[in-house]
Amino acid sequence: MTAPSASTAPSFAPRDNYLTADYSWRSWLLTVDHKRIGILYLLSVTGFFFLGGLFAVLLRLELATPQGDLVQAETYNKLFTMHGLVMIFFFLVPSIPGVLGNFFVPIMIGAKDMAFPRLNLLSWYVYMIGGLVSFLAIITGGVDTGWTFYAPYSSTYANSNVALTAVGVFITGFSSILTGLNIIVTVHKMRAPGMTWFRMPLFVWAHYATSVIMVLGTPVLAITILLLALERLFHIGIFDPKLGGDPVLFQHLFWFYSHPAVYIMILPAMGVISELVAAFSRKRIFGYSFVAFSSLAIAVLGFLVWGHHMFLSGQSVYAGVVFSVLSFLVAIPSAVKVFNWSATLYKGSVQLSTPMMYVIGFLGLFTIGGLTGLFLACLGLDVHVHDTYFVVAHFHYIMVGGAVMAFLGGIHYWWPKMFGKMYPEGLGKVSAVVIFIGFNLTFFPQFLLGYLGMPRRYHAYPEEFGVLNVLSSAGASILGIGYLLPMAYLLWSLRYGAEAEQNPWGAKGLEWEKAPTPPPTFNFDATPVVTQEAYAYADDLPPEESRTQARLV
Amino acid sequence: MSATHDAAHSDHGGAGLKLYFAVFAALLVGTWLTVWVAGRDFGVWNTPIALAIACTKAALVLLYFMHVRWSSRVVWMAAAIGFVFLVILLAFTLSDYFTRDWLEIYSAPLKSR
Amino acid sequence: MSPLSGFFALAVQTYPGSGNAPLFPPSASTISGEVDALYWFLIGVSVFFSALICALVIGFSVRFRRRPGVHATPIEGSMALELLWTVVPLGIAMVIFIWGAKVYFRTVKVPSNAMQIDITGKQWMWKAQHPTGQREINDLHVPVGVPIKLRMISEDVIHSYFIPAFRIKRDVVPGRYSSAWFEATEPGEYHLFCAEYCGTKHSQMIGRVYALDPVEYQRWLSGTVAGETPKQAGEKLFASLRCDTCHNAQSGARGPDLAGLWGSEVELRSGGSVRFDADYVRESILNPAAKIVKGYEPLMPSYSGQVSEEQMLALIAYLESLSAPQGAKDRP
Amino acid sequence: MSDSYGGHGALAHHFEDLEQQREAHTLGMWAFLVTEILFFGGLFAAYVVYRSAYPEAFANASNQLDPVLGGINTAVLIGSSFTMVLAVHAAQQRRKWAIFGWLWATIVLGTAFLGVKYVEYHHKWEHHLIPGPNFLFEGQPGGSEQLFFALYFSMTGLHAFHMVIGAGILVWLSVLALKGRFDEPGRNAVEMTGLYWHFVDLVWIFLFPLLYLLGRHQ
Repeated sequence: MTAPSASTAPSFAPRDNYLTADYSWRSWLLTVDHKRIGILYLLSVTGFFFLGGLFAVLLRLELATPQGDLVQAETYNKLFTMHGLVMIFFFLVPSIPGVLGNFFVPIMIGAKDMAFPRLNLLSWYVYMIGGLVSFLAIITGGVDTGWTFYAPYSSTYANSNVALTAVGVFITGFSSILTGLNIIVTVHKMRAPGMTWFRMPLFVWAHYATSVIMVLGTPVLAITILLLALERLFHIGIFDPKLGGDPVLFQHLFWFYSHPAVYIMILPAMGVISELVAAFSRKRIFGYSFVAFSSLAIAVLGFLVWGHHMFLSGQSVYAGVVFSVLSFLVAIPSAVKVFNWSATLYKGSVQLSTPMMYVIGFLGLFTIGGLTGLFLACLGLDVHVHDTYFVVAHFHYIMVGGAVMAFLGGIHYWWPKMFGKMYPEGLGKVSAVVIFIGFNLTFFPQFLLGYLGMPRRYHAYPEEFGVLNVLSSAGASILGIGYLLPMAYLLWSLRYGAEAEQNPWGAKGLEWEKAPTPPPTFNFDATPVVTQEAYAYADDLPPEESRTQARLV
Repeated sequence: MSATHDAAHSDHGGAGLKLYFAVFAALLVGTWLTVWVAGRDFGVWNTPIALAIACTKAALVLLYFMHVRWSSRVVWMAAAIGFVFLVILLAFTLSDYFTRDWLEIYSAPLKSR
Repeated sequence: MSPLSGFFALAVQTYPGSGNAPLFPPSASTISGEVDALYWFLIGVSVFFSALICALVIGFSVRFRRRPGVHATPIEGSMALELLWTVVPLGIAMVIFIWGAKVYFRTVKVPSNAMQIDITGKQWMWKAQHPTGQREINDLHVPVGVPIKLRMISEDVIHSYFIPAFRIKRDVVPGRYSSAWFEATEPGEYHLFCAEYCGTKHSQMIGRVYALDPVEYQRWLSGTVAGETPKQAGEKLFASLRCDTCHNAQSGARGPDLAGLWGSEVELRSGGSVRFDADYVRESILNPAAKIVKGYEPLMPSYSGQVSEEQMLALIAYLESLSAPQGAKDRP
Repeated sequence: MSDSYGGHGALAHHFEDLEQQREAHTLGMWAFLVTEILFFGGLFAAYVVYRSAYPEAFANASNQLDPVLGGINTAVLIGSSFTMVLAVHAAQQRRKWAIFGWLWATIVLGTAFLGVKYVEYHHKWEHHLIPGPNFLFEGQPGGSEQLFFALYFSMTGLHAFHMVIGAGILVWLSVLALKGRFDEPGRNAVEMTGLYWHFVDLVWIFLFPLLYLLGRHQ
């Protein structure tokens, strides 16, 4: 470890880094290096994404025709259930925190590693074991209850692998808890000297808020899934209406986790967008503290709104009113973030490279996704649009238009730092546009289908919904192709990509300025001392320009 | 530097043992009180009293046995947040169950029309 | 790409319904107009803010694109702007919330002169029971201009009774009655869907709702063979299950006299009280020991397994009629 | 000072000093205990909802439990919490044999608790009170009483499972204590396990009145 201290000059000489430290299988499978664990997560998360994507393609092919003629009803029900389960529990929840969070949170705050490196590796193994059990459940017949497992269908009437899938999801929940726990302790206890809370990048704030949700919400899902498994295996009657059990109680316990879970999926994406907007407009994020606190506000308010999934389920009308007003409040911090990102571009120096295209795509689609959420939080409208394709379109705009776009943007942005190779810019831009077009063609018609009254999870539908479904299926094939492109050229870049400098984007942040590309096993040659504010682009300006700190209106 | 910390931590060591005995005794008294209270009828106050006793016992265990009293502020917050979100889960779930029959969603009762 | 494009060409060609591809559902109930107004208001708000964000983002990205020698002006933030885009969205959100809550209460508060139809959902079909004795499977004939109250229960899993044209939907839960009401305004034939996933044939649990003008409705009523009305069936059951041995008007009867109790609050043996409504009757028939009326002993045996959901609804219709002043309830 | 076991203790490579390491371990343990609070919290929510819906059935069902055994168990568990505190206290003073002694006192009391639980479960087995297809309450199958027992077995079963895990860890710690693991500063495994054990006692402090002492008012 006597490498020359990292001078600002780009160091092309091959240095000892976390990739070249050891090539053996053992060093990868037993690593405690948070960066290698991030790569392990990247591989497994991508695998599950394409498994879930395969189910999605089959769903859209089936729905291209009104009659259910591609697959049986039973198979279709299994397809949409497994699409939901795989995409949510095995891609959206673990992807950004597991890959980018694991890799960059320690570096961004100047730490050598996560607080509990071995727990971090355990988190990946628990994730893979949960994935294996769920994959076993899929192979040996699948599960057809919907990813929501509503009782009493899931507990009494379904005859598919509900218990086995429940165990799989139960195990995977602990992986999420371990990641969350690790990030919380790391952010609290392992910040470098000078790295105060308000000098931390917003990416770390977002992951801190996400980890709080993971730690507080996941256990309630665990106990709900455990009760469901006990009911399936031993018929203890906990949700059985004949004994006085209440299926709505299952929904309360389930959604207590599952709504905050959607914030687990979107908050890290917001963290990525904050980084990218700042880096590609070479400006500090507008209203930094507001964006930081809105992450925490979303985390807390996110736990008070789950009842908007149950307005029509027999939940009391007055509880519905309370959940509705709180659901409108939780929308405000998200709006604040979008306005602040847009304001950051004002008077910036915007570079439209691939990550920035994903950011612009995110801002548009997340805004539409967020606003359509207001339709569902509004009691009067939810009566009509609940459980229709309007809901399906809403959460796909947030999850696919938001979280997946941000994930791809983040992967492209940090690819040089993670692997020391640049991705091909031209192909990057093309695939971003293809994904944007394919996405909108797939999901915008579903808003219309939703208000027309086409219910969710329908294997066959009336003729008049046919044309919109054909459009949606056409879009899905474009989107499918769009996702294959980055997979291809990113793998290609690992071998043939241009060598990356230490700071190809000229961005601020410890991971760009202090850590070499790709970083050594302990991230820094010497523990960095932080003296600048976050996103201190102003410090690089010639003296006279940096003095004109304009405070708007 | 760490050695001094351990000493500081256990400087109440001498007092600690007496303190632990006191807390232990208090918990046993609390258990007896719980059983005694359950045997008598306080009408609508039964559950609140039982919960109050259980909470004080829990607080004793938390503060003294689990050293929260001498822990850093962030540990205080962690302990508090766990119970706050448990209360949120209970409160909002019960807000549904307790207000289910407020609204006469059936045709209004005959006598009041 | 050729197989995929071929497939879609085939799909669009062979698909007969491509002729009438509506983009907006028919509006056929008193509430559908208000729900649509709320919908268009929200569409307006969404289009405005989406356009605003797109304009800002694309405009700034182009206007302030990176040019050599031009540096970004450091801007910390602005409290005024932050307040603006917190308070304004909050205000709009509250307007939407209040308007939505008002419309919601209109869909929940049932007018007292509504005609009640009992709906029983079971895995993969809807059974409707009219007060005048008609029974229907998957379909529903309703008169235009008359408020219809649906009392619904499921025999197995959670279903959801959804008529898009009337903009009403309500989950049908096993073990509890749920209720929805509507008043048809446009005669016609509309879709009926099950909106809560309920198993293999969830997408087959659909039907037709026929809104008929009064003349047409009378012709339908007389045209269909009417079985016994729920009230008559309930009366027979009340006798055959020997409920009257305990529940009668004589003093010292082992069970409370059930006439005149409907809708009132009943004191319980364990303290507290409960409203004497369909849910309480159903619970007391299936699980008598749960809530016992003050002054009576838990003698009643459980009838669970002996009374089907339709019979339960008939008993409830009978008990409801016991409490009505004579003749008030017997309306088509 | 590098740590030969590769486990906790002495200065792990990525921490600056023992103090930071101990603070990190404590906060990590508390974050885990928050997940436990909410893990049991889901069951408490189900309990509160069903008890408020069926007060009489829950009172009748609760009367099947023996409060004396429950009371004894509570005292035993509080005792084990006390011996655990003494074990942690001994660990801070790095007195090997004291640690070993108090750990085993805790293990014995914990096993006693599980023994009493086994007796109670066996009693339920004999009286057909195990929630499931052949559940009978006063000869009647199924009724809201089964909900009480479903919750009783879920809550006390989950609690007992946590006790078994805890006892296992305590045995492992006592072995480490004999090997001199806790003779140097910076070893806080005993203290962390203490936090876990006190939490399990905390859960029982709430379980006892809620499950055993219903409807006992004369």
